[in-house]
Amino acid sequence: MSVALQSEAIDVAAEYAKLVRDSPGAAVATFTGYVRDHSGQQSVTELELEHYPEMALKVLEDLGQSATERFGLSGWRIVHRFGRLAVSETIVWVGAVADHRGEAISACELMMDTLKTDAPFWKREQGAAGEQWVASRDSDSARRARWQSGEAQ
Amino acid sequence: MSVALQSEAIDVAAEYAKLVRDSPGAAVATFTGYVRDHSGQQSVTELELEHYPEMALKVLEDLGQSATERFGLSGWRIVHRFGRLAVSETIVWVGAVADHRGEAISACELMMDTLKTDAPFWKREQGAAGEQWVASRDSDSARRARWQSGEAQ
Amino acid sequence: MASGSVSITIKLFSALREALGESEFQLNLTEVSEAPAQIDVAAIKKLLSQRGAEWKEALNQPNLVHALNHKVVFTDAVVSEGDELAFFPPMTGG
Amino acid sequence: MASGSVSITIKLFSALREALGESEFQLNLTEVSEAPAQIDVAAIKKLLSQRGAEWKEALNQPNLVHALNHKVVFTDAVVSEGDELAFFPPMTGG
Repeated sequence: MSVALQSEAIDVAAEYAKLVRDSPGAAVATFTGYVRDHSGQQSVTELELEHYPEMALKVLEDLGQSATERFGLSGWRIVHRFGRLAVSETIVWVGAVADHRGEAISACELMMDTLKTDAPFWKREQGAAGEQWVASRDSDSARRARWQSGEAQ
Repeated sequence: MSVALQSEAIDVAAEYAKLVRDSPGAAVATFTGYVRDHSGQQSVTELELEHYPEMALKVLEDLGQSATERFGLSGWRIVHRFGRLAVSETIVWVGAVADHRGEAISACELMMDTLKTDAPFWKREQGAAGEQWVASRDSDSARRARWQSGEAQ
Repeated sequence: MASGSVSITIKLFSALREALGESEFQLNLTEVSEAPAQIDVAAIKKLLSQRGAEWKEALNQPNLVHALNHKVVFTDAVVSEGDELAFFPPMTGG
Repeated sequence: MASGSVSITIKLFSALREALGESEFQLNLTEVSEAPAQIDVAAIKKLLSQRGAEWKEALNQPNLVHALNHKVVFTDAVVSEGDELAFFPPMTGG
Protein backbone atom coordinates (compact mmCIF):
# COMPACT_ATOMS: atom_id res chain seq x y z
CA MET A 1 0.00 0.00 0.00
CA SER A 2 2.77 2.40 -0.80
CA VAL A 3 4.72 4.33 -3.38
CA ALA A 4 8.47 4.75 -3.71
CA LEU A 5 10.24 7.27 -5.95
CA GLN A 6 13.92 6.47 -6.12
CA SER A 7 17.05 7.06 -8.16
CA GLU A 8 18.60 3.66 -7.38
CA ALA A 9 17.77 0.48 -9.32
CA ILE A 10 14.65 -1.41 -8.25
CA ASP A 11 15.34 -4.62 -6.31
CA VAL A 12 12.49 -6.65 -7.80
CA ALA A 13 13.03 -9.66 -5.52
CA ALA A 14 13.03 -7.50 -2.38
CA GLU A 15 9.95 -5.56 -3.51
CA TYR A 16 8.07 -8.79 -4.23
CA ALA A 17 9.06 -10.37 -0.92
CA LYS A 18 7.98 -7.28 1.03
CA LEU A 19 4.65 -7.02 -0.82
CA VAL A 20 3.60 -10.61 -0.11
CA ARG A 21 4.91 -10.50 3.47
CA ASP A 22 2.94 -7.31 4.25
CA SER A 23 -0.18 -8.33 2.30
CA PRO A 24 -0.53 -12.09 1.83
CA GLY A 25 -3.19 -13.13 -0.70
CA ALA A 26 -4.06 -15.86 -3.17
CA ALA A 27 -3.22 -13.91 -6.33
CA VAL A 28 -0.21 -11.68 -6.94
CA ALA A 29 0.47 -9.93 -10.26
CA THR A 30 3.52 -7.82 -11.01
CA PHE A 31 4.87 -5.76 -13.86
CA THR A 32 8.42 -4.52 -14.37
CA GLY A 33 9.48 -2.02 -17.03
CA TYR A 34 13.09 -1.82 -18.27
CA VAL A 35 14.92 0.80 -20.36
CA ARG A 36 14.80 -0.12 -24.07
CA ASP A 37 17.91 0.12 -26.23
CA HIS A 38 15.84 1.71 -28.98
CA SER A 39 13.04 4.21 -29.48
CA GLY A 40 11.37 3.81 -32.83
CA GLN A 41 14.29 3.63 -35.28
CA GLN A 42 16.70 5.45 -32.94
CA SER A 43 19.20 3.65 -30.75
CA VAL A 44 19.17 4.74 -27.11
CA THR A 45 22.23 4.64 -24.85
CA GLU A 46 20.86 6.39 -21.78
CA LEU A 47 17.62 7.72 -20.41
CA GLU A 48 17.05 10.62 -18.06
CA LEU A 49 13.81 10.74 -16.12
CA GLU A 50 12.74 14.14 -14.86
CA HIS A 51 9.89 14.17 -12.35
CA TYR A 52 7.70 16.43 -10.23
CA PRO A 53 8.19 14.74 -6.86
CA GLU A 54 5.24 15.97 -4.77
CA MET A 55 2.74 15.51 -7.58
CA ALA A 56 4.17 12.12 -8.62
CA LEU A 57 3.74 10.86 -5.08
CA LYS A 58 0.16 12.12 -4.88
CA VAL A 59 -0.85 10.77 -8.31
CA LEU A 60 0.63 7.32 -7.64
CA GLU A 61 -0.88 7.09 -4.16
CA ASP A 62 -4.29 8.05 -5.54
CA LEU A 63 -3.80 5.44 -8.28
CA GLY A 64 -3.08 2.67 -5.79
CA GLN A 65 -6.14 3.70 -3.77
CA SER A 66 -8.39 3.75 -6.80
CA ALA A 67 -7.11 0.34 -7.99
CA THR A 68 -7.79 -0.97 -4.47
CA GLU A 69 -11.36 0.29 -4.52
CA ARG A 70 -12.01 -0.93 -8.05
CA PHE A 71 -10.48 -4.41 -7.69
CA GLY A 72 -10.64 -5.09 -3.95
CA LEU A 73 -6.89 -5.36 -3.56
CA SER A 74 -5.43 -6.45 -0.24
CA GLY A 75 -2.08 -4.95 -1.16
CA TRP A 76 -0.28 -2.92 -3.82
CA ARG A 77 3.05 -1.24 -4.40
CA ILE A 78 4.34 1.18 -7.04
CA VAL A 79 8.06 1.94 -7.41
CA HIS A 80 9.20 4.49 -10.02
CA ARG A 81 12.70 5.67 -10.70
CA PHE A 82 14.00 9.12 -11.64
CA GLY A 83 17.39 10.44 -12.74
CA ARG A 84 19.87 8.84 -15.13
CA LEU A 85 19.16 5.25 -16.22
CA ALA A 86 21.27 2.98 -18.40
CA VAL A 87 19.83 0.65 -21.04
CA SER A 88 18.29 -2.53 -19.54
CA GLU A 89 17.90 -0.99 -16.10
CA THR A 90 14.56 -1.11 -14.27
CA ILE A 91 12.29 1.95 -14.62
CA VAL A 92 9.09 0.95 -12.89
CA TRP A 93 7.66 -1.90 -10.82
CA VAL A 94 4.05 -2.42 -9.80
CA GLY A 95 2.59 -5.25 -7.75
CA ALA A 96 -1.02 -6.06 -6.80
CA VAL A 97 -2.39 -8.64 -4.36
CA ALA A 98 -6.00 -9.84 -4.53
CA ASP A 99 -8.08 -12.89 -3.76
CA HIS A 100 -8.48 -13.82 -7.44
CA ARG A 101 -6.21 -13.60 -10.45
CA GLY A 102 -8.48 -11.42 -12.61
CA GLU A 103 -8.47 -8.62 -10.06
CA ALA A 104 -4.71 -8.76 -9.44
CA ILE A 105 -3.82 -8.77 -13.14
CA SER A 106 -6.32 -6.05 -14.08
CA ALA A 107 -5.13 -3.85 -11.20
CA CYS A 108 -1.57 -4.18 -12.43
CA GLU A 109 -2.61 -3.23 -15.94
CA LEU A 110 -4.74 -0.29 -14.73
CA MET A 111 -1.86 1.01 -12.62
CA MET A 112 0.60 0.81 -15.53
CA ASP A 113 -1.79 2.31 -18.10
CA THR A 114 -2.74 5.21 -15.83
CA LEU A 115 0.79 5.84 -14.59
CA LYS A 116 2.05 6.25 -18.18
CA THR A 117 -0.26 9.16 -18.92
CA ASP A 118 -1.01 10.65 -15.49
CA ALA A 119 2.17 10.51 -13.41
CA PRO A 120 4.47 13.53 -13.87
CA PHE A 121 7.61 11.93 -15.30
CA TRP A 122 9.31 12.95 -18.53
CA LYS A 123 11.80 10.83 -20.42
CA ARG A 124 14.79 12.33 -22.20
CA GLU A 125 16.67 9.89 -24.39
CA GLN A 126 20.32 10.04 -25.29
CA GLY A 127 21.40 8.17 -28.39
CA ALA A 128 23.44 8.32 -31.58
CA ALA A 129 21.28 11.24 -32.76
CA GLY A 130 21.85 13.32 -29.60
CA GLU A 131 19.42 14.04 -26.79
CA GLN A 132 15.67 14.48 -27.11
CA TRP A 133 12.52 14.52 -25.03
CA VAL A 134 10.30 11.51 -25.65
CA ALA A 135 6.94 12.43 -27.19
CA SER A 136 3.81 11.05 -25.57
CA ARG A 137 2.16 8.27 -27.50
CA ASP A 138 -1.44 8.19 -28.71
CA SER A 139 -1.51 4.44 -27.95
CA ASP A 140 -0.86 5.21 -24.28
CA SER A 141 -3.75 7.67 -24.16
CA ALA A 142 -5.96 5.11 -25.88
CA ARG A 143 -5.05 2.40 -23.35
CA ARG A 144 -5.73 4.85 -20.52
CA ALA A 145 -9.13 5.78 -21.95
CA ARG A 146 -10.29 2.14 -21.95
CA TRP A 147 -10.43 2.19 -18.16
CA GLN A 148 -12.74 5.19 -18.14
CA SER A 149 -15.07 3.92 -20.86
CA GLY A 150 -15.45 0.58 -19.08
CA GLU A 151 -14.01 -1.27 -22.09
CA ALA A 152 -11.24 -2.68 -19.92
CA GLN A 153 -12.15 -4.37 -16.65
CA MET B 1 10.68 -20.67 -22.75
CA SER B 2 10.11 -23.61 -20.45
CA VAL B 3 7.81 -25.47 -18.11
CA ALA B 4 8.56 -26.95 -14.69
CA LEU B 5 6.34 -29.36 -12.77
CA GLN B 6 7.60 -29.73 -9.24
CA SER B 7 6.57 -30.82 -5.75
CA GLU B 8 8.79 -28.30 -3.94
CA ALA B 9 7.78 -24.68 -3.27
CA ILE B 10 8.35 -22.18 -6.09
CA ASP B 11 11.28 -19.83 -5.57
CA VAL B 12 9.67 -16.75 -7.12
CA ALA B 13 12.81 -14.60 -6.89
CA ALA B 14 14.96 -17.25 -8.55
CA GLU B 15 12.38 -17.88 -11.29
CA TYR B 16 12.14 -14.15 -12.02
CA ALA B 17 15.90 -13.68 -12.08
CA LYS B 18 16.36 -16.61 -14.45
CA LEU B 19 13.58 -15.45 -16.79
CA VAL B 20 14.98 -11.94 -17.25
CA ARG B 21 18.56 -13.19 -17.49
CA ASP B 22 17.67 -15.71 -20.23
CA SER B 23 15.25 -13.39 -22.05
CA PRO B 24 15.87 -9.70 -21.40
CA GLY B 25 13.07 -7.41 -22.58
CA ALA B 26 11.43 -4.07 -21.84
CA ALA B 27 8.25 -5.47 -20.26
CA VAL B 28 7.96 -8.35 -17.80
CA ALA B 29 4.67 -9.48 -16.27
CA THR B 30 4.31 -12.23 -13.68
CA PHE B 31 1.55 -13.95 -11.79
CA THR B 32 1.84 -16.09 -8.66
CA GLY B 33 -0.99 -18.18 -7.21
CA TYR B 34 -1.04 -19.20 -3.55
CA VAL B 35 -3.14 -21.76 -1.63
CA ARG B 36 -6.22 -20.09 -0.10
CA ASP B 37 -7.27 -20.80 3.47
CA HIS B 38 -10.87 -21.05 2.34
CA SER B 39 -12.97 -22.40 -0.51
CA GLY B 40 -16.37 -20.78 -0.63
CA GLN B 41 -17.61 -21.01 2.97
CA GLN B 42 -15.31 -23.93 3.87
CA SER B 43 -11.99 -23.50 5.63
CA VAL B 44 -9.08 -25.29 3.98
CA THR B 45 -6.06 -26.61 5.87
CA GLU B 46 -4.27 -28.47 3.09
CA LEU B 47 -4.47 -28.99 -0.65
CA GLU B 48 -3.43 -32.01 -2.66
CA LEU B 49 -2.75 -31.54 -6.35
CA GLU B 50 -3.00 -34.63 -8.51
CA HIS B 51 -1.65 -34.31 -12.05
CA TYR B 52 -1.14 -36.19 -15.32
CA PRO B 53 2.56 -35.46 -15.82
CA GLU B 54 3.13 -36.15 -19.54
CA MET B 55 -0.04 -34.36 -20.60
CA ALA B 56 0.51 -31.42 -18.21
CA LEU B 57 3.95 -30.88 -19.69
CA LYS B 58 2.62 -30.98 -23.25
CA VAL B 59 -0.37 -28.70 -22.54
CA LEU B 60 1.76 -26.09 -20.74
CA GLU B 61 4.49 -26.14 -23.41
CA ASP B 62 1.86 -25.69 -26.13
CA LEU B 63 0.36 -22.85 -24.08
CA GLY B 64 3.69 -21.02 -23.81
CA GLN B 65 4.20 -21.46 -27.55
CA SER B 66 0.76 -20.17 -28.42
CA ALA B 67 1.16 -17.15 -26.10
CA THR B 68 4.50 -16.47 -27.80
CA GLU B 69 2.92 -16.52 -31.25
CA ARG B 70 -0.06 -14.44 -30.21
CA PHE B 71 1.82 -11.77 -28.24
CA GLY B 72 5.33 -11.88 -29.71
CA LEU B 73 6.95 -12.87 -26.42
CA SER B 74 10.73 -12.99 -26.17
CA GLY B 75 10.51 -15.24 -23.12
CA TRP B 76 8.05 -17.11 -20.92
CA ARG B 77 8.07 -19.58 -18.04
CA ILE B 78 5.37 -21.65 -16.37
CA VAL B 79 5.97 -23.44 -13.05
CA HIS B 80 3.22 -25.60 -11.54
CA ARG B 81 3.34 -27.64 -8.38
CA PHE B 82 1.84 -31.03 -7.58
CA GLY B 83 1.53 -33.06 -4.38
CA ARG B 84 0.65 -31.84 -0.89
CA LEU B 85 0.53 -28.07 -0.34
CA ALA B 86 -0.06 -26.17 2.87
CA VAL B 87 -2.16 -22.99 3.08
CA SER B 88 -0.32 -19.88 1.77
CA GLU B 89 2.18 -21.92 -0.23
CA THR B 90 2.81 -21.17 -3.92
CA ILE B 91 0.82 -23.24 -6.45
CA VAL B 92 1.69 -21.68 -9.79
CA TRP B 93 3.97 -19.04 -11.27
CA VAL B 94 3.91 -17.64 -14.80
CA GLY B 95 6.15 -15.00 -16.31
CA ALA B 96 6.11 -13.35 -19.75
CA VAL B 97 8.66 -11.03 -21.39
CA ALA B 98 7.74 -8.77 -24.32
CA ASP B 99 8.71 -5.45 -25.84
CA HIS B 100 5.56 -3.71 -24.58
CA ARG B 101 3.51 -3.98 -21.42
CA GLY B 102 0.18 -4.83 -23.08
CA GLU B 103 1.62 -7.99 -24.64
CA ALA B 104 3.40 -9.15 -21.48
CA ILE B 105 0.37 -8.63 -19.23
CA SER B 106 -2.10 -10.18 -21.69
CA ALA B 107 0.19 -13.19 -22.20
CA CYS B 108 0.30 -13.73 -18.45
CA GLU B 109 -3.45 -13.56 -18.22
CA LEU B 110 -3.94 -15.88 -21.22
CA MET B 111 -1.55 -18.42 -19.73
CA MET B 112 -3.33 -18.38 -16.36
CA ASP B 113 -6.85 -18.49 -17.81
CA THR B 114 -5.99 -21.36 -20.16
CA LEU B 115 -3.97 -23.29 -17.60
CA LYS B 116 -6.92 -23.30 -15.18
CA THR B 117 -9.22 -25.13 -17.57
CA ASP B 118 -6.84 -27.02 -19.89
CA ALA B 119 -3.92 -28.30 -17.81
CA PRO B 120 -4.52 -31.72 -16.20
CA PHE B 121 -4.33 -30.90 -12.49
CA TRP B 122 -7.00 -31.67 -9.93
CA LYS B 123 -7.26 -30.08 -6.51
CA ARG B 124 -8.39 -32.01 -3.46
CA GLU B 125 -9.01 -29.88 -0.40
CA GLN B 126 -8.72 -30.93 3.19
CA GLY B 127 -10.57 -28.89 5.78
CA ALA B 128 -12.87 -28.97 8.78
CA ALA B 129 -15.49 -30.77 6.67
CA GLY B 130 -13.11 -33.54 5.55
CA GLU B 131 -11.57 -34.05 2.12
CA GLN B 132 -13.19 -33.24 -1.20
CA TRP B 133 -12.31 -32.74 -4.85
CA VAL B 134 -12.63 -29.15 -5.98
CA ALA B 135 -15.36 -28.64 -8.59
CA SER B 136 -14.48 -26.76 -11.75
CA ARG B 137 -15.86 -23.23 -11.89
CA ASP B 138 -18.05 -21.80 -14.62
CA SER B 139 -16.26 -18.47 -14.19
CA ASP B 140 -12.99 -20.14 -15.20
CA SER B 141 -14.54 -21.56 -18.36
CA ALA B 142 -16.00 -18.14 -19.15
CA ARG B 143 -12.61 -16.44 -18.75
CA ARG B 144 -11.03 -19.11 -20.94
CA ALA B 145 -13.67 -18.62 -23.65
CA ARG B 146 -12.94 -14.87 -23.95
CA TRP B 147 -9.57 -15.68 -25.55
CA GLN B 148 -11.22 -17.76 -28.26
CA SER B 149 -13.99 -15.28 -29.04
CA GLY B 150 -11.47 -12.45 -29.35
CA GLU B 151 -13.16 -10.55 -26.52
CA ALA B 152 -9.88 -10.55 -24.56
CA GLN B 153 -6.74 -9.40 -26.29
CA MET C 1 0.26 -60.17 -30.60
CA ALA C 2 -2.26 -61.55 -33.14
CA SER C 3 -2.70 -59.67 -36.41
CA GLY C 4 -5.48 -57.06 -36.14
CA SER C 5 -5.38 -56.87 -32.35
CA VAL C 6 -5.05 -53.44 -30.78
CA SER C 7 -3.75 -52.78 -27.27
CA ILE C 8 -4.05 -49.36 -25.65
CA THR C 9 -3.26 -47.88 -22.25
CA ILE C 10 -6.14 -46.51 -20.18
CA LYS C 11 -5.47 -43.91 -17.48
CA LEU C 12 -7.90 -42.59 -14.89
CA PHE C 13 -7.42 -39.50 -12.74
CA SER C 14 -8.90 -37.68 -9.76
CA ALA C 15 -12.44 -38.64 -8.67
CA LEU C 16 -12.64 -41.17 -11.52
CA ARG C 17 -9.50 -42.99 -10.42
CA GLU C 18 -10.79 -42.98 -6.86
CA ALA C 19 -14.29 -44.21 -7.71
CA LEU C 20 -13.02 -47.03 -9.94
CA GLY C 21 -9.99 -48.02 -7.88
CA GLU C 22 -7.64 -48.12 -10.88
CA SER C 23 -5.22 -45.57 -12.24
CA GLU C 24 -3.74 -47.32 -15.28
CA PHE C 25 -4.21 -50.58 -17.19
CA GLN C 26 -3.81 -52.13 -20.63
CA LEU C 27 -6.91 -52.80 -22.71
CA ASN C 28 -6.83 -55.36 -25.54
CA LEU C 29 -9.31 -54.35 -28.19
CA THR C 30 -9.67 -57.75 -29.84
CA GLU C 31 -12.59 -57.95 -27.40
CA VAL C 32 -14.41 -55.30 -29.43
CA SER C 33 -16.57 -56.40 -32.33
CA GLU C 34 -15.89 -53.49 -34.74
CA ALA C 35 -12.96 -53.53 -37.16
CA PRO C 36 -9.87 -51.92 -35.47
CA ALA C 37 -9.78 -48.88 -37.76
CA GLN C 38 -13.19 -47.83 -36.50
CA ILE C 39 -12.69 -48.13 -32.75
CA ASP C 40 -13.32 -44.68 -31.32
CA VAL C 41 -13.44 -43.26 -27.81
CA ALA C 42 -17.20 -43.84 -27.64
CA ALA C 43 -16.62 -47.55 -28.33
CA ILE C 44 -14.03 -47.75 -25.54
CA LYS C 45 -16.43 -46.06 -23.13
CA LYS C 46 -19.14 -48.57 -24.07
CA LEU C 47 -16.72 -51.46 -23.59
CA LEU C 48 -15.51 -50.25 -20.19
CA SER C 49 -19.08 -49.50 -19.07
CA GLN C 50 -19.73 -53.25 -19.21
CA ARG C 51 -17.36 -53.68 -16.29
CA GLY C 52 -20.09 -52.78 -13.82
CA ALA C 53 -22.52 -50.12 -12.61
CA GLU C 54 -19.85 -47.86 -11.11
CA TRP C 55 -17.90 -47.87 -14.42
CA LYS C 56 -21.06 -47.11 -16.39
CA GLU C 57 -21.90 -44.23 -14.10
CA ALA C 58 -18.36 -42.80 -13.95
CA LEU C 59 -17.77 -42.93 -17.71
CA ASN C 60 -21.13 -41.45 -18.62
CA GLN C 61 -21.13 -38.35 -16.45
CA PRO C 62 -21.86 -35.34 -18.66
CA ASN C 63 -18.65 -33.41 -17.98
CA LEU C 64 -16.22 -36.33 -18.47
CA VAL C 65 -13.03 -35.32 -20.31
CA HIS C 66 -11.18 -37.73 -22.64
CA ALA C 67 -7.56 -37.19 -23.67
CA LEU C 68 -6.00 -39.29 -26.41
CA ASN C 69 -2.21 -39.22 -26.36
CA HIS C 70 -2.24 -36.16 -24.06
CA LYS C 71 -4.70 -34.14 -26.09
CA VAL C 72 -8.37 -33.55 -25.24
CA VAL C 73 -10.62 -35.15 -27.89
CA PHE C 74 -14.28 -35.73 -28.64
CA THR C 75 -15.77 -39.25 -28.44
CA ASP C 76 -15.42 -39.74 -32.20
CA ALA C 77 -11.59 -39.78 -32.04
CA VAL C 78 -10.25 -43.09 -33.39
CA VAL C 79 -7.83 -45.05 -31.21
CA SER C 80 -4.88 -47.04 -32.56
CA GLU C 81 -2.38 -49.60 -31.32
CA GLY C 82 -0.20 -48.17 -28.55
CA ASP C 83 -2.39 -45.15 -27.84
CA GLU C 84 -2.86 -43.75 -24.36
CA LEU C 85 -6.46 -42.84 -23.53
CA ALA C 86 -7.22 -40.99 -20.29
CA PHE C 87 -10.53 -40.22 -18.59
CA PHE C 88 -10.94 -37.55 -15.93
CA PRO C 89 -13.24 -34.82 -14.53
CA PRO C 90 -12.83 -31.15 -15.55
CA MET C 91 -9.40 -29.83 -14.62
CA THR C 92 -8.96 -27.58 -11.59
CA GLY C 93 -5.30 -26.54 -11.56
CA GLY C 94 -3.71 -23.13 -11.23
CA MET D 1 1.93 41.32 1.86
CA ALA D 2 -0.71 43.91 0.97
CA SER D 3 -4.37 43.04 1.53
CA GLY D 4 -5.90 41.49 -1.62
CA SER D 5 -2.53 40.53 -3.09
CA VAL D 6 -2.07 36.88 -4.11
CA SER D 7 1.26 35.17 -4.46
CA ILE D 8 1.57 31.74 -6.06
CA THR D 9 4.42 29.41 -6.98
CA ILE D 10 4.93 28.59 -10.66
CA LYS D 11 6.77 25.41 -11.64
CA LEU D 12 7.91 24.39 -15.11
CA PHE D 13 9.05 20.93 -16.16
CA SER D 14 10.71 19.08 -19.03
CA ALA D 15 10.87 20.82 -22.42
CA LEU D 16 9.03 23.83 -20.97
CA ARG D 17 11.56 24.30 -18.19
CA GLU D 18 14.33 23.93 -20.73
CA ALA D 19 12.85 26.36 -23.28
CA LEU D 20 12.11 29.04 -20.68
CA GLY D 21 15.24 28.59 -18.56
CA GLU D 22 13.33 28.59 -15.26
CA SER D 23 12.08 25.77 -13.10
CA GLU D 24 10.36 27.56 -10.22
CA PHE D 25 9.49 31.13 -9.22
CA GLN D 26 7.01 33.18 -7.20
CA LEU D 27 4.37 35.18 -9.04
CA ASN D 28 2.64 38.11 -7.34
CA LEU D 29 -0.83 38.50 -8.75
CA THR D 30 -1.38 42.11 -7.74
CA GLU D 31 -0.07 42.67 -11.26
CA VAL D 32 -3.28 41.19 -12.65
CA SER D 33 -6.26 43.46 -13.23
CA GLU D 34 -9.08 41.03 -12.30
CA ALA D 35 -10.28 40.69 -8.72
CA PRO D 36 -8.28 37.93 -6.97
CA ALA D 37 -11.23 35.55 -6.61
CA GLN D 38 -11.52 35.36 -10.39
CA ILE D 39 -7.92 34.74 -11.33
CA ASP D 40 -7.88 31.45 -13.15
CA VAL D 41 -5.20 29.42 -14.95
CA ALA D 42 -6.07 31.10 -18.25
CA ALA D 43 -5.34 34.51 -16.69
CA ILE D 44 -1.98 33.31 -15.40
CA LYS D 45 -1.10 31.98 -18.86
CA LYS D 46 -2.03 35.33 -20.38
CA LEU D 47 0.05 37.17 -17.79
CA LEU D 48 3.13 34.96 -18.27
CA SER D 49 2.79 35.13 -22.06
CA GLN D 50 3.59 38.84 -21.79
CA ARG D 51 7.11 37.89 -20.71
CA GLY D 52 8.17 37.36 -24.32
CA ALA D 53 7.68 35.42 -27.54
CA GLU D 54 9.16 32.18 -26.18
CA TRP D 55 6.80 32.31 -23.17
CA LYS D 56 3.83 32.96 -25.39
CA GLU D 57 4.73 30.06 -27.63
CA ALA D 58 5.53 27.62 -24.82
CA LEU D 59 2.38 28.35 -22.80
CA ASN D 60 0.05 28.21 -25.78
CA GLN D 61 1.05 24.88 -27.26
CA PRO D 62 -2.09 22.78 -27.70
CA ASN D 63 -1.04 19.85 -25.49
CA LEU D 64 0.17 21.89 -22.51
CA VAL D 65 -0.79 20.36 -19.15
CA HIS D 66 -1.56 22.50 -16.06
CA ALA D 67 -1.50 21.11 -12.55
CA LEU D 68 -2.81 23.16 -9.63
CA ASN D 69 -1.62 21.90 -6.26
CA HIS D 70 -0.50 18.61 -7.83
CA LYS D 71 -3.72 17.90 -9.68
CA VAL D 72 -4.28 18.31 -13.42
CA VAL D 73 -6.88 21.04 -14.08
CA PHE D 74 -8.53 22.89 -16.95
CA THR D 75 -7.74 26.54 -17.64
CA ASP D 76 -10.86 27.70 -15.74
CA ALA D 77 -9.48 26.52 -12.39
CA VAL D 78 -9.27 29.46 -9.96
CA VAL D 79 -5.94 30.07 -8.21
CA SER D 80 -5.61 31.31 -4.63
CA GLU D 81 -2.92 32.62 -2.31
CA GLY D 82 -0.18 30.05 -1.74
CA ASP D 83 -1.17 27.76 -4.62
CA GLU D 84 1.37 25.88 -6.67
CA LEU D 85 0.70 25.97 -10.42
CA ALA D 86 2.79 23.82 -12.74
CA PHE D 87 3.04 23.78 -16.54
CA PHE D 88 4.48 20.87 -18.50
CA PRO D 89 4.16 18.77 -21.67
CA PRO D 90 2.26 15.44 -21.69
CA MET D 91 3.78 12.96 -19.26
CA THR D 92 5.93 10.09 -20.49
CA GLY D 93 6.79 7.99 -17.45
CA GLY D 94 6.55 4.25 -16.88
